[in-house]
Amino acid sequence: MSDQDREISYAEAVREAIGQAMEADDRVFMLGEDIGVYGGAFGVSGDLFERFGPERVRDTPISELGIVGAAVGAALAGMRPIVEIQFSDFTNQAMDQIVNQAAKIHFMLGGAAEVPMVLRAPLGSGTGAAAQHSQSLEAWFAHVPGLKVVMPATAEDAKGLLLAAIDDPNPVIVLEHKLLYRTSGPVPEEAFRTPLGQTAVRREGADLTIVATGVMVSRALEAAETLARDGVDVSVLDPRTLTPLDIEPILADVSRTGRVLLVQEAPGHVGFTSEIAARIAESPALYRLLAPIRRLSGLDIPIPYAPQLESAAVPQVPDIVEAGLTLIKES
Amino acid sequence: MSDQDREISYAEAVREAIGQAMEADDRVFMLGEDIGVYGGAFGVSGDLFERFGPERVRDTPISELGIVGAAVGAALAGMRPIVEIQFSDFTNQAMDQIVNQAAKIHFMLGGAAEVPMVLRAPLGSGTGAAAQHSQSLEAWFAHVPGLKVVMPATAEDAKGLLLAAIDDPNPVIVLEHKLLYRTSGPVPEEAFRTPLGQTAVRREGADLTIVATGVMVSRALEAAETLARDGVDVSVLDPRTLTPLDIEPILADVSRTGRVLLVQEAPGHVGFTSEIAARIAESPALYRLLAPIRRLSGLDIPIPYAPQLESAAVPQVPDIVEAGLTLIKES
Amino acid sequence: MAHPLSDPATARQALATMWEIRRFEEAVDDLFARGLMHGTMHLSIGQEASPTGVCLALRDDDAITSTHRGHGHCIAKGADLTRMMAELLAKETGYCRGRGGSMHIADVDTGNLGANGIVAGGIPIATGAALAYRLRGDDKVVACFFGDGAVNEGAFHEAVNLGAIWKLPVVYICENNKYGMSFSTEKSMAVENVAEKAAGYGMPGVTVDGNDVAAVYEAMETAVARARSGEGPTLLENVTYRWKGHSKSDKNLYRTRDEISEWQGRDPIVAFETRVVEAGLLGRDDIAAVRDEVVQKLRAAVREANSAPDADPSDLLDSVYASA
Amino acid sequence: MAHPLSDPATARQALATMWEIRRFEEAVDDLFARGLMHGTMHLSIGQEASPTGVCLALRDDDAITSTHRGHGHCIAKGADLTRMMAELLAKETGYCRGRGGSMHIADVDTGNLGANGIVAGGIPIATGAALAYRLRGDDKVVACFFGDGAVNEGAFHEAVNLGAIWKLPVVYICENNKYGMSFSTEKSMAVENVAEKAAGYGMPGVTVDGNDVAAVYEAMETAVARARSGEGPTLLENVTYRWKGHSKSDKNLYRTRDEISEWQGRDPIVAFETRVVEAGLLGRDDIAAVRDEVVQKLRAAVREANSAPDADPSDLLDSVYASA
Ligand SMILES: Cc1ncc(C[n+]2csc(CCOP(=O)(O)OP(=O)(O)O)c2C)c(N)n1
Ligand SMILES: Cc1ncc(C[n+]2csc(CCOP(=O)(O)OP(=O)(O)O)c2C)c(N)n1
Ligand SMILES: [Mg+2]
Ligand SMILES: [Mg+2]
Repeated sequence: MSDQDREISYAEAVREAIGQAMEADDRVFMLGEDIGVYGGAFGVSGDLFERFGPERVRDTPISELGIVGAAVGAALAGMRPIVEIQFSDFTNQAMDQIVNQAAKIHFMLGGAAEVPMVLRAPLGSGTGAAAQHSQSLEAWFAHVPGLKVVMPATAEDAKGLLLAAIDDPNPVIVLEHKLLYRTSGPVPEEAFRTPLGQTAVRREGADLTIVATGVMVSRALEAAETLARDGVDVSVLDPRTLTPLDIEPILADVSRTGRVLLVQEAPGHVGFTSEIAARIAESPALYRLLAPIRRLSGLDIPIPYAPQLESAAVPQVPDIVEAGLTLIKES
Repeated sequence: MSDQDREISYAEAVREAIGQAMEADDRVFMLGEDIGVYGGAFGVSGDLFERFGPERVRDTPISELGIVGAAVGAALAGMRPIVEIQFSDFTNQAMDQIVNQAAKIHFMLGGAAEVPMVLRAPLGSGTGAAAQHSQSLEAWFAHVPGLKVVMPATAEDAKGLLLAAIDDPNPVIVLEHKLLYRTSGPVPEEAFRTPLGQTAVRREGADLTIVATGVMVSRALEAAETLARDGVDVSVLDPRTLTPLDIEPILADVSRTGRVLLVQEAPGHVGFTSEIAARIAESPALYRLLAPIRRLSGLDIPIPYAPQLESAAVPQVPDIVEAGLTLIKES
Repeated sequence: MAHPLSDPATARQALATMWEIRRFEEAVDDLFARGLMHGTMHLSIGQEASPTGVCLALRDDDAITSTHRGHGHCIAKGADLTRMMAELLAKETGYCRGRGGSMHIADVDTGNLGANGIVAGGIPIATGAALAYRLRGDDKVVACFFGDGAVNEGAFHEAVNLGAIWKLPVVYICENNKYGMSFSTEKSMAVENVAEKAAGYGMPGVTVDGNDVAAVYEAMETAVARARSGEGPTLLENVTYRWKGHSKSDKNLYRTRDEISEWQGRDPIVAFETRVVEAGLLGRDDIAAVRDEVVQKLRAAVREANSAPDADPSDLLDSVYASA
Repeated sequence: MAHPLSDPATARQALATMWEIRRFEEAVDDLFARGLMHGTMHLSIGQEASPTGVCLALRDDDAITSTHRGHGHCIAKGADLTRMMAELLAKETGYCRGRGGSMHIADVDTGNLGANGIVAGGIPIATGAALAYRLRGDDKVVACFFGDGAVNEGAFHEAVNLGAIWKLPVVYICENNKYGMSFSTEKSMAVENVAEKAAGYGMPGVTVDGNDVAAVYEAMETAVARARSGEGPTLLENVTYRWKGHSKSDKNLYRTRDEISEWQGRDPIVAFETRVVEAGLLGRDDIAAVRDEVVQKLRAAVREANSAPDADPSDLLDSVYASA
């Protein structure tokens, strides 16, 4: 099997990236709850504890604010910490350190200091964990100047973007969708970097542009297959990083197809796709639209527990197909 | 002087609303840091401590998470707490209780409980308080289902919307712009309510729709006067509540004028006006646009300390005028 | 509101509650293993004496706040097993209409203000509820449950301090089962007992054998009296152990078989049964009857819950905001 | 790194530092009153002994984290008065290029990792810096300053616990000036001294007269030795008082004139001057010389800072992210 064909899971890709970064650079270390012998709530850290020991794969008490703050301090003092927050919902506990400290220190100090840290956290619904364990708060982080925000949609990106995030001299929030951890894909073995700020064109089509992030990328691709059978030729674009946002490929594709569907799991109101819609609407691409912009988002509700309620709360493949067909009809 | 002509300051209007609510309803009480004998960091609580005593105007330690959580618990147990957070930046400390608890409890409990609380906090820049005391995070709250979000732009609204917020059986975030506290306007003396979810048309014009919130409303009105002298007839609309959002008057006005300028103090990236832009772009109003939608936002930077840097960081009246003129030219 | 060893009826009630918790958790474990239950579940098998002893010392109109490991609290405070099971089975008749599930189970009518998926999330809420009772002139008390792991959260610190300075009618109850998921208390704190933290807040701290329902009751009774009389909170630490993994994904790598079986030897229910028999309060046949009744009750609960209608998605959008 | 009363040179240095803080704050107060300074300012007049004694016990390559009331910490750690003043005057030559101002003043080169506008915000950061030194095998120590009000924040609790369980090289220094803005420590906590909270974290807690620079130094020296040798943190409480209002908007309604003047009678600088004279370390003329030098230094700092170019808005957008 050649390197290019090797398939590993998204969780393994994250682990591999961290392992390679820790091997290459003494300054890199991990801290988080139950990342030691337990191997992480989602099994991501796995054997890193055995390989690197308790100092560099540092199990912590349940103190999100404290550990994120410790990462900020360690980064300021020259280390390259990677914090794992068990569920991205618990970033709420640590917002002061993320937003008031990490994001602003470089600016506030007039450039005299840097905060090269990575905060990884699983987001999203689909596991029956209900409202306090299933949120998608990427829009918040994207709204905060000083943070970079990454949402890898594939195993390959989970590795390449994470390695780029670890290299970055700024605080980077990496939001991993928990339903993706067990999905697999080809991932090069070497420690490659995928630059932050490059929209990926996952599929190219003539009739409709779908922009999607996180777990919605694979749903959009699946929907695109169905739509293809209905004669609708779909592009699927994945911004991959919300900040910095590489908008040009999106504007170009929309200008070409004249129709755009923006898909996210998070509630629609003041979400990330609101920004994409705004960027399109303030660009000349606006004049190429054959139909109004369409957003398909999670309902504006907390994520419910019951499986049928939970899946009704966020876009599923048939919803994307339907929205795509409606867009075609409208134009 | 008739009741209608009485002018009081925005801070007095807030205080009057709280005082009237506390007189009318034993369940209403305040808690916050330095709201007692100090009278509040911005002097808002003023003499309420003398009038209602230390039990109902409850000074607290510096424990934002604890006091917001105490408000959640008190609300659950039948009271109607009003928490003051000294600067809205410190809501970061309390996000878990705001977002994971207050916003979700009614839903998570299947309707078995209510959390009728108000969280008031000053937001915005302009006082030289730098990056950790000058943020505008309204977009975050608006993105969270379960919260209502209010941004009063006038003294009258500061009172009427706050009284409506106190009545509301849900958690309501009221964001008061600190530069507005000392501005005055006519405010009825009786305990009137301004319903949440009604966009105010502050000015009607034929050529251009400006949508603005908070302190940007008065700046937009000032800019409109200047633009009028240049022959540009401007509407100024103020949504007043970000959730629930009354979008219809905005779409109607944009459809009429064909041009729209969205103004906010917060950084533009994934902000509240992104949502307004998206709503327009997914409505038929899109087809009435004579020029692309235009957003004028704070720079995507933390708020700097130096006065000239601080004012460069957020839209000022001349910026609004210029953006308006550009829009006219473009179309 | 009587000592579990004071009379046969109370002894019977305490025993029945502990068995209800045990059997409820076993039923959940079973349903989950058979793929009939969704999400994740945190079981309190082995910890039954703590909620039972605590709630025995409360009045019906007193309140509790609970945790992710909250089934026991909910049962001990008096919730209906069928509606609990219905919630876990994602039914419309569940306490939360299937919207909350295990981590958000609540029964406001019996004074359970809610489980909480957020570690330490309930501590400020309990404190606020106690403040509400004080402000309203009620003499109700709030019992606030949380785990040893929760003690490391800022929320614990801020809320407990508020309770202390305002002398609120709340009892802070740490169910110290030695681990916060996988991280042991030996590692997570540099003191022996959680109760040692009380002194820093100017309140009493008491450590008891959390597997001894009588000891829990006694400590709680003192704490409740203190709280109700306006003297303020107590930090009560019930030392106990969970037999099962933290949640369904736990491989138990962080603790030994020996440790687990040692604690299984300290079964709180067996211990209590022995004591009530020794005290002559109940006979072996009474005990057998209690067990039987509980088994029947659980069977009925599962059956009824199973046949209830599934949670209804039709009004999801209308469920977010309360209307005036 | 010597006792302030050990020799004339150190005594002189300690005195000069205290005077620099005093005069710096007075200059700021004056500039602010004259409308020449922007924002708000938190002055540490009356508290000079604490940063001075603490930093005397540190090595140059040790680090500190500071607070909104941070001018004294910054000066005591060795920052340049001109660049500090330039920052407060919103000049391009200021430590933060006018972007941070008083609440974010920092001088990374002398080990000041930054003031903080967030109460308790620096405590986790200090803890993390100490962790970094440990991981890198440095034997540096971090001195973490915060106020009595900060002790009520969750950040204090979580961070101090991390420091304790990991035995990090950090000293937690509470400058207890009796008020967190207007709220007194009598009201904000149910214990007498902040240091009593240390026991709950399994670390030593020490309360000293924070207006006695020698006492502060002695306690700090012990704490630093402990930290540097891997035995872990200490919670050091320096009891002191701020003479001025909390910030520029303070009407001082929450404390009495008497209380203020009583504390003004315990001026840390006057007390130290008396001691060094009594100890025969410095003469009255030496002291006059120190005062004079400081006055000159301050005048020069204000003059130079005033004539520096204003902060430059042109690269604002490029100042947000560091580049690789
Ligand atoms: C704020 C927060 N952090 C982390 C988690 C994940 N988590 C759920 S339960 C748990 C362990 C809690 O330990 P403890 O408080 O001792 O309760 P126990 O599970 O032992 O009953 C963790 C880490 C969470 N739910 N909330
Ligand atoms: C998280 C947070 N809450 C509130 C404030 C507002 N505030 C600034 S300083 C201060 C008082 C701080 O008291 P203390 O820690 O004792 O320090 P001192 O001012 O007495 O030096 C307050 C409430 C803040 N800056 N940050
Ligand atoms: Mg535990
Ligand atoms: Mg203080």
